[in-house]
Amino acid sequence: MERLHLSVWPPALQTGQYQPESDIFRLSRDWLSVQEVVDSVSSSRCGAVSVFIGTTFTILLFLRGRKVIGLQYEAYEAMVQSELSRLAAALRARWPSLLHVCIHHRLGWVKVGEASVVMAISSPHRQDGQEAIQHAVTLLKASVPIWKKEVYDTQESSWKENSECSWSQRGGASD
Amino acid sequence: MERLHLSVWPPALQTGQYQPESDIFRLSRDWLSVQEVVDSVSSSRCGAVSVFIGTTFTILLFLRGRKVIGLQYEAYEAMVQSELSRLAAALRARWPSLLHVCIHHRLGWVKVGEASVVMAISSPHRQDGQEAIQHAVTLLKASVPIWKKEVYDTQESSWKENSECSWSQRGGASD
Amino acid sequence: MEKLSLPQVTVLYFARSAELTGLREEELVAVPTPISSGDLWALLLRKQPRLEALQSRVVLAVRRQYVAIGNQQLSLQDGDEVAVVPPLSGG
Amino acid sequence: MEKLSLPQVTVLYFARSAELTGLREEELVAVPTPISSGDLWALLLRKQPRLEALQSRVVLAVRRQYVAIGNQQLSLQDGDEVAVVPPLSGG
Repeated sequence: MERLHLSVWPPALQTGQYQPESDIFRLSRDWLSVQEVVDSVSSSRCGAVSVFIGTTFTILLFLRGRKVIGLQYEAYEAMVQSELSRLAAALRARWPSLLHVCIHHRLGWVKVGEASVVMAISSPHRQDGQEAIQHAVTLLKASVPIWKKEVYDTQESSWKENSECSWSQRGGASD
Repeated sequence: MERLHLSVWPPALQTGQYQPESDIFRLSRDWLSVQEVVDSVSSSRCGAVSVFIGTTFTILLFLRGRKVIGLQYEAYEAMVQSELSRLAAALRARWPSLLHVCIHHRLGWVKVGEASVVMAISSPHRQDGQEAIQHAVTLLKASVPIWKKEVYDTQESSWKENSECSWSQRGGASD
Repeated sequence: MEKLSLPQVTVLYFARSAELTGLREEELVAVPTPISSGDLWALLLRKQPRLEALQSRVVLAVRRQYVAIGNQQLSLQDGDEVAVVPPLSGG
Repeated sequence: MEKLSLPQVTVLYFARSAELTGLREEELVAVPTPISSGDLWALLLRKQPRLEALQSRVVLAVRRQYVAIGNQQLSLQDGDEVAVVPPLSGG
């Protein structure tokens, strides 16, 4: 497992009895632990933890007559770090009450049914966290330089395109 | 741990290669496992799992000069079952694409920092699941007959009231 | 049509109502029926005057269905479950 | 002011662009600067004609900042990182 990205937000540490808000990003070649992501954002200040887990969605691909056996992820790792920091800053600008943000994303081979991304946001009140996590998923899909290829039992594969990405053909997959 | 409530939705089983959507409710006197709740809603059909975790929120109570040492939960257990089934039906009426709904809620003594409720909803597309989970938390707080008492280091305690509950004094706590 | 015998119902107390009455449940005998939810609450208050502290922020649950305290007419049957439901605080 | 030596930049290829070129990265020497992002893309296409398959759904990242292919003027320096960025599919 690569612990690639660990940054503290805001950059200047606050003094006092509470820890500063922190954003933890990780690109991982191993199975993602939901519990670990949740634990990363938990604190005695938080009343709510909102979590999103993205997993392989296979039913439509069955219908096309071939079976997805897994996904191959790759990333522009150095830029993932800067885009995720930008993402967290955008969330904090819009929902200043957010406490912690944690995003773990898979790289490499991901079997069908395994989570490819787990993100959690803690906040004193649930409304902020729940709105923020929806926005976080949209921003991640729109702007974080990560790519996935579906690999089929026919030995074919296909690069996917997020409809949230402004330079994709909306929802189209390139074969 | 009491496995109180296990119901299948819709009541009539569907035939075919996929499992029917199911709603799993549990009232538990033990620590809640986020992973277990997430696993309960995962399936090869699901592209997104949205999760909400509610934990003890203590900072405001520190500020009132006394410290919360824990929470004591109780429930009208038989009615929890019927209200959660009603809740799940309301979610499915509004978001027909939802796959699985799982809600685990603590009863009895809950230490500060431990989750009191974990819920997860799986859906083919994330938007439905994320909207549904927000609504699910609101409905749970508004209508499921569960009560919590904050217990302080001063040996005092106070029954809480959800602002979502129509017969509460909005946000007021009864001492 | 009036019934000859008036029903006996089980009253359940939760949270603050259990603390006020010191009881988890009790039997209420010879309850007139039909009865409005307001009159049923008045009956409970006569039996457990300390429930007064919950006044205006409490509802009942009759046969596991919420009923606001007011004019709604309830037909009670022997063995029915009536719960006193203080403001909820689950989650 | 014109520089005497034109910069050399590192071009990174990801996902489909890596498959099309068969490369993860390569050096691009003597890149005119300033240069529009459209002209930089034309330069890359001349070097790797198969990138044409990405035309109209690709952007560049210059020093880890996205740049749409168009008129935006880029000042490149020796050692700069330029990435070819096919449509994203993270999440």
